Amino acid sequence: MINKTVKSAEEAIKDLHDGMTIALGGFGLCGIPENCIAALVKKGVKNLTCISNNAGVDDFGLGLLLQGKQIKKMISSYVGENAEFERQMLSGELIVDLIPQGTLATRLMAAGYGMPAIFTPAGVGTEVAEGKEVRRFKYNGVEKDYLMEYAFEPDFAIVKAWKGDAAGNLVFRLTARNFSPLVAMSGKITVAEVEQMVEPGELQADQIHVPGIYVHRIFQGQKYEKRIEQRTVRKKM
Amino acid sequence: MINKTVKSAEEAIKDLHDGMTIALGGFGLCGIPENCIAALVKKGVKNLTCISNNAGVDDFGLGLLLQGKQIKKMISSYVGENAEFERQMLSGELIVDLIPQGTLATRLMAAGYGMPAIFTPAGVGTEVAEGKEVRRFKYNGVEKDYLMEYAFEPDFAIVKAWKGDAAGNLVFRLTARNFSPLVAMSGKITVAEVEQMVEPGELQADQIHVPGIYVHRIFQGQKYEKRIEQRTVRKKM
Amino acid sequence: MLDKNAIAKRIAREVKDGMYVNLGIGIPTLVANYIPKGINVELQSENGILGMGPFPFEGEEDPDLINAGKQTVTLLPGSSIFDSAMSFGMIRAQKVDLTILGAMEVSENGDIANWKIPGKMVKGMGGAMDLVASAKNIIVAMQHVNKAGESKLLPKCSLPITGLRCIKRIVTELAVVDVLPQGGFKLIERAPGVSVEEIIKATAGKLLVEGDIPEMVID
Amino acid sequence: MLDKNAIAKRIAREVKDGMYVNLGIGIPTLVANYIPKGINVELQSENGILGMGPFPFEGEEDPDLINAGKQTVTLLPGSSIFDSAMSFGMIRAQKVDLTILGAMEVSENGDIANWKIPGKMVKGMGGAMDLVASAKNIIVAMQHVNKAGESKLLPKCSLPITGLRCIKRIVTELAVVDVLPQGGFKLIERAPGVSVEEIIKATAGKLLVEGDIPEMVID
Repeated sequence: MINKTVKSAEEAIKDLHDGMTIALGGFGLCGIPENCIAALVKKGVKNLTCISNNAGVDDFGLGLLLQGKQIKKMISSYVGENAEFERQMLSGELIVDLIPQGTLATRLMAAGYGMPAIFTPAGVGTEVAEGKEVRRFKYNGVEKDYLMEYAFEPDFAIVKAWKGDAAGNLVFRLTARNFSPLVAMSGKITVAEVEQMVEPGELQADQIHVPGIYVHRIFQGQKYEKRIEQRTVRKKM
Repeated sequence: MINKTVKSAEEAIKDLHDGMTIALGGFGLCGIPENCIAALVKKGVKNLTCISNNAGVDDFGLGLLLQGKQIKKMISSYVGENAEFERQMLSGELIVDLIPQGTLATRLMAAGYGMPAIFTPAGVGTEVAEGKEVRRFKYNGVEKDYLMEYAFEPDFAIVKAWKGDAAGNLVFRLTARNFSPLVAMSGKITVAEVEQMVEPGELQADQIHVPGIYVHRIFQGQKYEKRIEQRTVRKKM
Repeated sequence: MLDKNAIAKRIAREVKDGMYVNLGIGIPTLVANYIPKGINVELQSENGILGMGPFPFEGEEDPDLINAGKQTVTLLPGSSIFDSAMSFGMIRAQKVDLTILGAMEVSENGDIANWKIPGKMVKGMGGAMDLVASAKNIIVAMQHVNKAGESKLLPKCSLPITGLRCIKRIVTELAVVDVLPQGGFKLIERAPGVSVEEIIKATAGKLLVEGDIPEMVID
Repeated sequence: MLDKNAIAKRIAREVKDGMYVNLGIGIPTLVANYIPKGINVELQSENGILGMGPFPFEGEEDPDLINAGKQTVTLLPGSSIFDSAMSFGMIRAQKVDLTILGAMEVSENGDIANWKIPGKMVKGMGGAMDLVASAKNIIVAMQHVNKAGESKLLPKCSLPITGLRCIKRIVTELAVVDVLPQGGFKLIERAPGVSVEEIIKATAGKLLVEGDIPEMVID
């Protein structure tokens, strides 16, 4: 077994430098790598390009990096929950590349699957298509146009998993999975923080979401707030 | 929940007709849909195009369909274990399209992921590339040529899973997974036979390999021989 | 004139047995509450759920279990969880039968705009561009006119579009309106108490009105 | 002159700590037996295993656990199982560091032929075309000459090729030979007791011999 464990978030991102492109897992505040984000804030690394479906909220998640103006450019599909984000974007301080959510997911997967480009119909005929190659295919009995979109190849990929082992194998819990396996597969260097580090062999081999070959560094996170963004409940009747 | 259960293999393939294209899961004899293959033999359906990594052995797996001359064309990556196959191929009775194993897997996945085409470097410069579009991409720092390969869209997809439920959710055991999830996602009609049918809710939602939305018909197989092709062991010392 | 819940109720009648349905944020989310008993459907949430259940009881919220609107939800028996690539894979592969989503504008050839107001609001398209580019059947739930009193059913979208020629049906507080394959809206049903004239007045795009227009059946 | 096990032993010395390695059928499979203690590697099998272990003890074979050669195998702690698309995904993405496979012919520019003899043998390429098209580092394990006594290290492959310009190193019963980036073979090591002349004689392609050629260290 190849051992991927590191001691801390700080060690895991020690060679993450200014100006790098990083992809981060999570959907909204669900499944975000809280400990690595804290370490990025502490490290004060700047001019980052962040690939992440969302941009956190003002005081949590990627919002913390936005507050410190550490992000130069965001590549996301939905950023509606963050006032500071909107301010920086409208003022031009922050470059924002909004792309369809499925395109974001598939471009990350493409990196991990060694596919330099993929085709999707999302965004055809919209401003998302500007400057992109359009190709007509027949699929499922229908002929239509597809955009060619390129794989993301971030310098660092950072995810939070539920369980992991020293081999780098990852398991995600419920919808905290979201983009994280795709992000994990995309990194030139992939860092995983886990809620629970378990012994190699404890995870069932055929129930692993991300095989350790994709993960370069793994550590157990110190603590998790796991904040809920929209607490919606029903009353017991 | 949408209930996908059918009573038997016979019912599951009742509208599988002569001349159709079917994809089948399995690698060698591992994870093959034994009950559906038996039903295909019994039904005597002819002129099939079969997409399957291998072609079984003479007296088991797809070999049984070859014996009955039910297969017109095989699309496979490796067929070395089957003398009857070799005979039919060399005599020209059987059309054989040999394609790289990764290309086979990815073309099946492409169907389930709504991607009409994918790019792979496998086969560039070989006879596999004949007539295919070649494109140059930079990926992982290296510029090289890729072939554009199209999604498979079989009429039927047939797999065997370890466990399944009425919603059509599937879980595979160990390397009996192989091509099966990809096959399952590719079918216009997907049939799954399972070793164990369990109650909806028994399978952990975040440990399902194929979500039921991809599966149209599911049933519990009557019996499984699970033949081993190469029994290799070491002696206890 | 319908309130939000009544719009959702009317749309729920479009949901048929055996359908996989994706519900957008806002009115579409309410549709889940009105799907008739005996109709078996599974709700897909594009962050990675099939078989999504209702909101959890108080105290049973799980931060690891949310829908695409970031709301805490539950799972029903037979549900499954997957990553975002597979989620949009099944959407692109047209395994999801029906998509219901909100809109800012719909044009008479079925274009939809719902993700951006230049210089003002830029929340992003989320999964909407993927959904409208792939779904076989898309129903828009929205108000017929905006807050300024201007029609949202237009000859041509004025806002940046989300998808081309994709909307089949629109349900508003005033009417059910179809988009004809050759272009143009067609009035299908009136909301209770709303006249055809009111609907024509509130519709800026070309609206075909043929014969008697029935009143919506909601319950 | 080396036997199969000695060829495997010599190749095992190319395996470095921290490598993910894919072993083909035949001699490459034997390499697993000779990886030095203290070197941590994980074996990938393209049917969907990382962390493959040795053959099972008698009576412990599991029909659901085989390698790409269809042999019953075991799993080591920290292993994982995945589907064939992910397996070739990680191969294409160059996560697998080293591929060791057999060949019928290798040409002096690094082309390999190992899947077809027209009109005679057509077993198929299996995963070989994928592996050779993507792997960063490929070592061929084969006999220097075929059964008819003809060299398998050729100016140009005569059989249908599996991949272009991909082979970096060849280990045979006679020698370790590299393929130079600019084309041409280069003799690196001799098998114990084998002379440079014998190797030159057995090599049909252009073979660069520079200086003293050391004897292989095998143990």
